[in-house]
Amino acid sequence: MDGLHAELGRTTFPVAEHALPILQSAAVGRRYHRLIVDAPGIAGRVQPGQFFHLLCREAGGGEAGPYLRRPMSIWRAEGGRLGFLFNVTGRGTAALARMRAGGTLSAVGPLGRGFALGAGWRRILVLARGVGLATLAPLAAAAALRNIAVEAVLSARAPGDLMAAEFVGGSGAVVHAVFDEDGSSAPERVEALLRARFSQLRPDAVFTCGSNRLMLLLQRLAGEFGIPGEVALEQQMGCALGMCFCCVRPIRHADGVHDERVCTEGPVFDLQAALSW
Amino acid sequence: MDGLHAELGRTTFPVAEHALPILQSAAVGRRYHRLIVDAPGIAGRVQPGQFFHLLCREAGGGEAGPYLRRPMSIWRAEGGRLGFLFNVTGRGTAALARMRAGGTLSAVGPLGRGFALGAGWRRILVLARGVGLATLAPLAAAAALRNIAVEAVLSARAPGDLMAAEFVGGSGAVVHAVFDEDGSSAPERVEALLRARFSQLRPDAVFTCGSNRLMLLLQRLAGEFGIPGEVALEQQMGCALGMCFCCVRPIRHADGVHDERVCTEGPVFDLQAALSW
Amino acid sequence: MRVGVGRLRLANPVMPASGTFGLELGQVFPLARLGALVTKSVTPEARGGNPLPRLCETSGGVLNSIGIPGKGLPAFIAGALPEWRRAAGGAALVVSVSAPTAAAFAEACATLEAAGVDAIEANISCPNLEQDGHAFAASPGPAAAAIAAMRARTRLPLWAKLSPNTGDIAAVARAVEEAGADALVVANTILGLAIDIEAARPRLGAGMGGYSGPGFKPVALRLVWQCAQAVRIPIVGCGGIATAEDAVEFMMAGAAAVQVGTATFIHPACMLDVIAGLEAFCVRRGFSRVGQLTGLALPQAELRAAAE
Amino acid sequence: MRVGVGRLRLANPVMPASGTFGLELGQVFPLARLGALVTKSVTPEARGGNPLPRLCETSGGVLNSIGIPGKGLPAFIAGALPEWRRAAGGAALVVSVSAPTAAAFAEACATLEAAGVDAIEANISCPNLEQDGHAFAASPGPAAAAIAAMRARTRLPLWAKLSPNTGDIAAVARAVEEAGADALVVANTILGLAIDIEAARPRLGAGMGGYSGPGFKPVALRLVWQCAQAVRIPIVGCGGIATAEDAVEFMMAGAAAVQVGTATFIHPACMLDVIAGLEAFCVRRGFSRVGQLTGLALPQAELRAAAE
Ligand SMILES: Cc1cc2nc3c(=O)[nH]c(=O)nc-3n(C[C@H](O)[C@H](O)[C@H](O)COP(=O)(O)OP(=O)(O)OC[C@H]3O[C@@H](n4cnc5c(N)ncnc54)[C@H](O)[C@@H]3O)c2cc1C
Ligand SMILES: Cc1cc2nc3c(=O)[nH]c(=O)nc-3n(C[C@H](O)[C@H](O)[C@H](O)COP(=O)(O)OP(=O)(O)OC[C@H]3O[C@@H](n4cnc5c(N)ncnc54)[C@H](O)[C@@H]3O)c2cc1C
Ligand SMILES: Cc1cc2nc3c(=O)[nH]c(=O)nc-3n(C[C@H](O)[C@H](O)[C@H](O)COP(=O)(O)O)c2cc1C
Ligand SMILES: Cc1cc2nc3c(=O)[nH]c(=O)nc-3n(C[C@H](O)[C@H](O)[C@H](O)COP(=O)(O)O)c2cc1C
Ligand code: FES
Ligand code: FES
Repeated sequence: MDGLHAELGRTTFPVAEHALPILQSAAVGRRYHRLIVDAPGIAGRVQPGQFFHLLCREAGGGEAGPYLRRPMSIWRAEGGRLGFLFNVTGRGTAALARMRAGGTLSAVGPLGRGFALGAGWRRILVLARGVGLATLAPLAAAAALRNIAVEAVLSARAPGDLMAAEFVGGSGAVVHAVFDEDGSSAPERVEALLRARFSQLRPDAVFTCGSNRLMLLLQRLAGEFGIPGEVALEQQMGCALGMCFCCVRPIRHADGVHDERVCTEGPVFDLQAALSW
Repeated sequence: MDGLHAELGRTTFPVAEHALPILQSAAVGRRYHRLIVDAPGIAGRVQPGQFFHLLCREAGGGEAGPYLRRPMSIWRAEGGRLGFLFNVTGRGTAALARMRAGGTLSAVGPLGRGFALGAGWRRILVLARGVGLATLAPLAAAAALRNIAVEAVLSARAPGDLMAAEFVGGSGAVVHAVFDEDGSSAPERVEALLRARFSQLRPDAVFTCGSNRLMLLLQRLAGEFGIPGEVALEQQMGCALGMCFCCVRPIRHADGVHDERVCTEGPVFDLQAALSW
Repeated sequence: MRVGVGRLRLANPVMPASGTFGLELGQVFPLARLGALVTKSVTPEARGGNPLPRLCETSGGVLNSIGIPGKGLPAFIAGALPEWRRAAGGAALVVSVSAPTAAAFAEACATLEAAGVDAIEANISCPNLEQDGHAFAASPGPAAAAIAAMRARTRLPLWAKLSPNTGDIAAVARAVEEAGADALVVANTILGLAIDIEAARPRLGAGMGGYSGPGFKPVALRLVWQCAQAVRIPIVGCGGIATAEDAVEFMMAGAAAVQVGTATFIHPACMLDVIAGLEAFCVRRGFSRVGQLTGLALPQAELRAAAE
Repeated sequence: MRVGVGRLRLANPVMPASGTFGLELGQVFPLARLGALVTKSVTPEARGGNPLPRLCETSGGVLNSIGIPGKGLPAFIAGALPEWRRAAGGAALVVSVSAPTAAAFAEACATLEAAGVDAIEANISCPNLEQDGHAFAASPGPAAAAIAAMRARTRLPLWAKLSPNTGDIAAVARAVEEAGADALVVANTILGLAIDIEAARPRLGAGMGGYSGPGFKPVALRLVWQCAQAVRIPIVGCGGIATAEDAVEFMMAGAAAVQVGTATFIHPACMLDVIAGLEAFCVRRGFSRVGQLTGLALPQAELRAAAE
């Protein structure tokens, strides 16, 4: 991720509606899909954890699709290209999955506050459930560029749903996979695994996305070990620009719990500040 | 038109919403477009002058298009195929023109009352303006099958817009072309042409579609010569089934002028009963 | 799939909306498969209808201003009614009436009862000549007066079709319930407008028109929900229904049955799909009677269920 | 492209709709290119907002029930107002206020006048605590009372934002004109509902919500048309506007300016396209001032023009 530290304010109008040529549209495993779009001049200035707000119909008004856009994390941002990796769950993602190379994706962004990598860090640990790894993949890439070692615990239903390669990319991250199928993703077993990795790896920070249960577990263990962390949250969005207040989540502060906008104050929040959802 | 005399009542439910595979979608000249669809079992039982009500988006909900259907005359009905030939004028016809071979056209029909060819007729004359010839083309085909000679006066802006071949098809009809460009379509010149053809050909009946001005002219001349005739009228439609009363036109009857539904009492009306629009 | 709308038993809860249906649809499927047939509104006297264009589309549906053209009630009874009865078969036959005064409404009901129909739907969304042309259904008083006058002249099931063009539909609903209506039909079209910007004039010949179709659905569903919380008589939901899922929404909002209008213009057989889809939904979700859907999403659903 | 909305001069007739806009849009384009900036409704006291989900889409637009969360007027004036003034540049700054009583509305106006803003938009579609929670704008009396109270406390241009949830918008419009409003904003969202049929409950956390977007447009346009024929004060049209053609429709129906709401969620820079498209339309059709479009499609357009 070349532009990791690009400031949001570097261009005067950092956010725009982009009409991006679709280079690749392909199913990934049984339930996932990836879209790769051409985005020179954009891919280089996005931060890991940021997202785009995607129109789920052809920009020209062609394909029928839902009215609102859908928020989607940046999964790849390399070589002037952006990639999105998503679970096909409803009308919007189904319409996105129907888009074809040669078509155009309308994407508003880059949006939101991404992950922060501290100066001098050497090791991070990442915990993702399901497609939550899409959001964390650029963090692994950025860490690799800064010679920060990445270990990932990826949880999935079954090996066929894991997408370890989709996470690792060129980052060289070490992956520990756990599955529902063989029981290795059970809370107590993941806790044991994490405790072991914490003790051995001594990560400078931890990051998570994709599961409330895993977030609560990580919150507890990171608190216990005194390790800072961040979590990427999801919430349904309207404007994705901070204007409509429909994407709020309660966030813990020194002076109490406040509603904050996932699109603007997030989607990345301090791990200990997030509340269960 | 194999099924010319198929009765509307032959099947218990003669009208249906058909999902018809698109075999051909091609521009015709500068402003027109044709769609050929596979319709075995339907093409054989339609009458010249009948129409279908076309959904201007892919049946599966794919392409975005206008909400209401668009009425379109049957232009071809041969060999288990139906053809539509239309002027691309607005949102609906533009969406139809974007449909591609391999896709599906949703067509409700066949609808309306078509043209009638009298027993024992030998010669008919057809007068069409612009794409009005699409509506009259199946009449020429049906006449040819019954050894009725067809002469056509086709009026168009310029030779490039004429589509004489689109009209004639395999009917062997004789075409007199008149154009705005060279002034040959001027009312007085068309009147002179028609008077000459009436005197020489002595048609058993006349038919027209596509122009109010030409309809009035034909009405006057056919009245003068005592020749029966029919005209196919157009009107904006909602249901196309006779239920919404939005497609009415005033029609002359012995007991005065009444509103009649173009979709149900028409689209073909007695030439002398039609009023100027 | 049997449901009751008050005293009237229907083989299924799906029927056409007045003015968007005619026996011509019998060219497409056997009309007796519907829960009921509903006629275009019949007026006491013959009427010509409004200037053209009478229909135009918008992004979310259509606007219409047809104007209830027709030959009048006597001609309807003599000419059309026998055919309607034949087409209905086992389905209920509901005749929609529209009239300019409460007295004329009442008279029409008496005439229809004598002629023999299964229920009367009173289209009180039409202009009231005694109220400066305001629709009867625009306020509780005139709405109730019209229904009371009708009630006095007929013992047939009497359905009051309400209008969205009112500030407080719950008050109108309560007033017509009080006045003796057996059921509510919610709702008629909401007033809308579209302008042809090249011609700088309304796209309908009559100016404003009634808005119907998918874009109207959220409003109609809300009206059903408000009425269901205001009255005890059954509600027939109407407005933008095109699919079985839409019908389930209306039933969960409190409707005992539903009417399908504009959607038939797009898919002429869609009412059959709605019937089949409702049945499939009930099977999948384990409801033994489709009537169990009625009111499921209402805030008091639990209270109500507990009270029964 | 200059227009006047009463005394207030705008560089162009396009502005955002309250609650669908924030300074965050300045990340996308220079906000000073708008005719005016309009804030999210500010309430006298801090408020939390409604339960989630607060927004859901329907086939023709969205339903929202956000609940006007915010830090309250004093915090707005101290914290946000200076930023808003800076962002506005040459554009007018319109502050939308919402309050539970007429007195609280009036107090807020006085406070805002002291703080310095260009105009006040009174969101009288919110619940009136003195009227059992009915919206002020639901009937002429409470609407006029609120506007009169505000008028007594401010000389700023005072815009009354009307609600579609009333039986007779023309009566409300006349009442607030009489009470001293300088302009009308027509309209706020219309009440709607959507139900999650799997969960058998409303899709919005709060139950019903306000319907906006393209599916609401025909209704909003009709409301503008009705108000334009009822009052002489200028009207700001709002409801489903997404394109320049939509804006032309609203102006021809009688609006002097327009607000764009939900469309910004889909195309964040669409207000700029509306401005450019309006200009192009005027050029193509030979209008030297965009204000010439106002009321062009009204029935009395000729009479009015003759009278001037
Ligand atoms: C910042 C952010 C980043 C995301 N990144 C990814 C990603 O990289 N890969 C991925 O698979 N998913 C991601 N999601 C979730 C993704 O946005 C939803 O799966 C998607 O919106 C579902 O839309 P739908 O129409 O297919 O489903 P439906 O369930 O039909 O959607 C209905 C409505 O709910 C909203 N919604 C439903 N689920 C979610 C959700 N989990 N989060 C937010 N809104 C939701 C939709 O946007 C829509 O408005 C992200 C969400 C957020 C907020
Ligand atoms: C029975 C019948 C047969 C027809 N056959 C043909 C044909 O074979 N070839 C052909 O080119 N055209 C034919 N037309 C006209 C064709 O239906 C219109 O050109 C078409 O509906 C225009 O739709 P649009 O969305 O492109 O135009 P728009 O102008 O955007 O349409 C707006 C609305 O007006 C209606 N409308 C506009 N013009 C007409 C019209 N002339 N007749 C009816 N409705 C209209 C549309 O259906 C739509 O509801 C026929 C019309 C009828 C009634
Ligand atoms: C073309 C048309 C004609 C209508 N005529 C009548 C009518 O005569 N009487 C009546 O009560 N409602 C009439 N309606 C209203 C419908 O019955 C129905 O209430 C409304 O269209 C909403 O339902 P929908 O969205 O399913 O169409 C008409 C609607 C349309 C579109
Ligand atoms: C998410 C959302 C929040 C809104 N908040 C307010 C508000 O605070 N005050 C107000 O007067 N109107 C509010 N509105 C209404 C809009 O200002 C506007 O009147 C309405 O959405 C219709 O316009 P549109 O269809 O262009 O969105 C809100 C609308 C939406 C969609
Ligand atoms: S989505 Fe509108 S504020 Fe976050
Ligand atoms: S289009 Fe409905 S009656 Fe002819």
